Amino acid sequence: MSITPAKIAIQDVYFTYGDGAEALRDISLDIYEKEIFVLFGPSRSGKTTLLRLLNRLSDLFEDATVRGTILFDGQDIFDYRVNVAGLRRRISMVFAVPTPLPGSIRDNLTYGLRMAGIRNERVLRERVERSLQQAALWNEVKDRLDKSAFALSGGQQQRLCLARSLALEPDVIVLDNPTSGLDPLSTESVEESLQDLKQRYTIIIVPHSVQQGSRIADRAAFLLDGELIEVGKATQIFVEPQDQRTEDYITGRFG
Amino acid sequence: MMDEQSSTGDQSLMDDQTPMAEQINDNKIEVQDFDFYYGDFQALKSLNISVRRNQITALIGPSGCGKSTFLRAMNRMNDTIRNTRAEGIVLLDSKNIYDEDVDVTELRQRVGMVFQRPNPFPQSVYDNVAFGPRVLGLAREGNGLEEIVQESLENAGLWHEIRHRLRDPAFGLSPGQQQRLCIARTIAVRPEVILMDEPCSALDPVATLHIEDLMRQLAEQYTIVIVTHNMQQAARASHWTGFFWLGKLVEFNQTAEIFRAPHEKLTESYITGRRG
Amino acid sequence: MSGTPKQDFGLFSNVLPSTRLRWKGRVEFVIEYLIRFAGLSTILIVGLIFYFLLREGTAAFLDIPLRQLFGNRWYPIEDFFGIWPLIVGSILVTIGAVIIALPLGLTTAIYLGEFAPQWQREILKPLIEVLAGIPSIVLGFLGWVALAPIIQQMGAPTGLTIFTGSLILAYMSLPTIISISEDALYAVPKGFRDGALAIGATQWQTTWRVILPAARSGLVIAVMLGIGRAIGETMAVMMVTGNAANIPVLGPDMIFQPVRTMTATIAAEMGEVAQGSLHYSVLFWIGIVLFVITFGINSLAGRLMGTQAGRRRKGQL
Amino acid sequence: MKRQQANKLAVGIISAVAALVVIPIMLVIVFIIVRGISAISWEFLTAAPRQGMTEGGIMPAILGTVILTFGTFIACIPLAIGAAIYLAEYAGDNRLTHWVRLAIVNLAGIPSIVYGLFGLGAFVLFLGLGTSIIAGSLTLGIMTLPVVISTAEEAILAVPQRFRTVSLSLGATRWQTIRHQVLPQALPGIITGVILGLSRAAGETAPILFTVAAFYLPQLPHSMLDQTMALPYHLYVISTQVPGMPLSIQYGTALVLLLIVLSLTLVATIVRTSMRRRREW
Repeated sequence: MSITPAKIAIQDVYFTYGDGAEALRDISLDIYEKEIFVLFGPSRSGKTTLLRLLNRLSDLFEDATVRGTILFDGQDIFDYRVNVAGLRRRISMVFAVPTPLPGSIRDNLTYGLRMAGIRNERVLRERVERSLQQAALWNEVKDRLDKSAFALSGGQQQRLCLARSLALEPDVIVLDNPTSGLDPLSTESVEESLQDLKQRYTIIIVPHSVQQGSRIADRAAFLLDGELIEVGKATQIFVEPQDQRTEDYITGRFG
Repeated sequence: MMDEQSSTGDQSLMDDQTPMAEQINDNKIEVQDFDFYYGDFQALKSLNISVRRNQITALIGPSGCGKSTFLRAMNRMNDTIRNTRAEGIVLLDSKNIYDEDVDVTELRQRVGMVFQRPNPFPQSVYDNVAFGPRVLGLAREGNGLEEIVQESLENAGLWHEIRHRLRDPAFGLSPGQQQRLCIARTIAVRPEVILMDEPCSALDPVATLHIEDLMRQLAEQYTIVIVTHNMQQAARASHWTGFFWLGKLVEFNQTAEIFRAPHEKLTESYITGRRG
Repeated sequence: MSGTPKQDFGLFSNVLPSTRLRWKGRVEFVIEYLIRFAGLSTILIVGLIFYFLLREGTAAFLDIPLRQLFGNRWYPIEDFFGIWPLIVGSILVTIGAVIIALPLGLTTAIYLGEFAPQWQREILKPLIEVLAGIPSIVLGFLGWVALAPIIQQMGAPTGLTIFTGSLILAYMSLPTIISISEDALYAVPKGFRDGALAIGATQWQTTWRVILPAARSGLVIAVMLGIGRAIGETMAVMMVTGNAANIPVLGPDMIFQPVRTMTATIAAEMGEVAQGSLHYSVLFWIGIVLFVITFGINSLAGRLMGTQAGRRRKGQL
Repeated sequence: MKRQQANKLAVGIISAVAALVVIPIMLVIVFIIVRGISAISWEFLTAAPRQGMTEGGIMPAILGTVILTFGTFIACIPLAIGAAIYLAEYAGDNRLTHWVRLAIVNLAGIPSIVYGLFGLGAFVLFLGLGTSIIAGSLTLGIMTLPVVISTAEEAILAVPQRFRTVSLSLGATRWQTIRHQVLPQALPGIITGVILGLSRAAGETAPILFTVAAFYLPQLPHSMLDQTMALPYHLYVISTQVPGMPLSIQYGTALVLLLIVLSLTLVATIVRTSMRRRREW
């Protein structure tokens, strides 16, 4: 049994949308520091909802109700005293579609920092360079930092979004199907970056496919219709799953 | 004598051609050097592919590789998208569907389509299925229409579930039923080919199996082309498989062959999950 | 286990020094408060409008018997304040306008939404916006100097008739009808269109049998708002309908008789009455009637819209 | 094939009807330009009317309309933009929002003459502003609210949700997100809405009849509490109230009014298309 305290501990979480649809039912799982944790399952199984709960982007869903606890470094993120903006800087998210903000590459990278009140040019410059290097993008864009972020290719845009999250120096990076809009070659480069980032960050990811999940995961959890079916080491869950439904899904009986 | 000789000569000539002729006949759709553009972006690059009659052809590949675009090129549904351009030849029973004199509505009657998301009309179950026969003038109320509706629903494996709910709105059905209703709607106009664009991606496991069974039955009468992102589905439910990658057809072969011993490295790494 | 929450919420706290953070938080609080106020003020304004109409118009209501107020004789100089002829005038002109505008507007919307090639759409849509932009006084002026003589030449006793007013009003309400119907057609899910076309339906069959029924409620809204627009129109109507406060005789040539609408009456007579007089307050009373009528039409349309709007409201924080 | 012919016939009829809508619009504009152009001269545009308005120019009316339009802008903008932001970003899906929307639909539907009555009752009499530029501007401003609110709200909603989500996910607060992402991107649409609203206001007659417009005032206003002439009302006066008015002056006035209003519409369209072209998403 692992005694390492969980980086994120999800305990008995239920999530219901405003229209009454129950998206998550009784989810409990732990995510440890500096691992790649893969959440997979068919569409509408609740993966994205769960991701968005972690940094409370789920607050955007009107009238939705959450029950249960999510502890981040031992602190309840739903506590009323929590500074949500601060939480989102610690648990940073990369989305399914590359989403540069309008503006230059530099603007994109410094946006989060500027909104946090950091104006110091030197700090901003350092963060820009470091995050771009971590996302393996520095060499490609260092001469055009002031050009529009939309001029980058799809794969570069997605790595820019990754770098933008890294610039905040978060603890956890949450990626929601980050390669869905990318061609196979860009997908490979994003996957490679993830392996490097694992050294410094906790990574939670919804993969594009079961295959992608099995390629990158340390540990994984299978969700189906808002329920946690199985969670465990990747070597186990993708090779000899305990639950028939997991096996059906992995072997492509449905989905 | 002369007559006999000449006729045997003809006969032998015929014999030589027979295999060829059979093979040509075997192809319901033949695509030759087909390119497709969205504006400046080339989505399909010099495709050559043959779709066998009364068989199920699956098209697989990562998203954005052009398989859906190709599917929509075969009944010219892409015509409805602005700023697109097709080059090359798509022969349906040896007739190029991109010829000037082709009546697109007739083409789409012959080459039906089932979409990714079930898209029944906001009308009753009955009206949905009857829509095609009505607009095409195939049958009228009291003159064969009811029979067509029933037969189509039966063929879509839906009749027993909903025969008492024909007047209910189609939106009341489950997603899986809606998708089978869309299939019934398509086969109600007696098409020759059915194109299916990821028909199961919005469905649960049970509904998925239902549709796959249905496809196998339908293949006796129809030629089916299905786009799927689910390789196992392709392996289970198709006779032929084409693998697309970045707008190109990398490999096309019997399904068993593709999954057992792909010729191309790319295909292999995709179906074993190392890429994509 | 680290289940117990720590007191230290520095973990999620802002990077800003705490005083600056507090100041920033307060500014945001004030801004958000002002924004909310702006939103809610719209309700307040509607209320105020109604209040001030009532304030000036109640005298009429109190001093004149209701029966006479809705009587059919409008002759203020002799203290006959029956607004029935004015209501009839408004209704007739509006009905005429709808009869003309409805087929024109819906058909144009269908053309724009389903059939027009891109280049035509790019010309037609701005042109219809231009029509929406032409001030009503300019159209009224044209009706007065150009259209009315033509209608008189066609054999009407005068050129200033119900028909003249309806024609002008129809074109004035066209932009409303066209743009809202076009939105309604556009909102029909693409899947319906694809589904029909993929079966082999022609473009017209697709439009007629699938898209129009699916867009029905939006089209109804378009028509209602068009009616609302027509019934409230003032200047153009005042200039071209002849301003005769009588109820037209039913008959085939009815549309070539002059009438006077409620709006025109207010506009024409308010300048000549003494403030506080009975006549003055009756004019406000007409305003109340107009307000109530349009309020009814628009609330109904608004309710229909509300049921539709749910889908669109996804773009929110 | 029969249904192909039916299709062709339907398309033919529909196109013909569409033409029936469009051609008169062009005719109207061409007609006014042709008849009015001869009246336009330097004097016509810069001089005050003389001889009971049958001679001279229309300068006070032009200037009055410009002033009123500007006043409308001031009166309308803060409230309209605030309300648009409220609806697009803050309003929940609840009863209150429902009422706000209903109020806006109704504001849009209230006849302009009723706005005139309201202005008379509220601003001219109750607030004691008298028939004045300020009363007229307030009336026009309130009348313009719904147009600007609706277009601005639409512009704000048109900003893709993903930019908001991304901004929030990077630790920006709600107002920071609106201020730094949403508003800059919605600005072209908002400007378009504002200009469109103002062009309507500039052409309106009924709301200014009793709140500001002067029948004949051959001088310029001195303060916000003065009356002023305005083009739309002037056109009404000279075409129906003044006997023996030369037609060319009437057409000339109509043309000037039309040009002012349509050029505003044109500016709005240009802003929209050019900004749309520059938009990156």
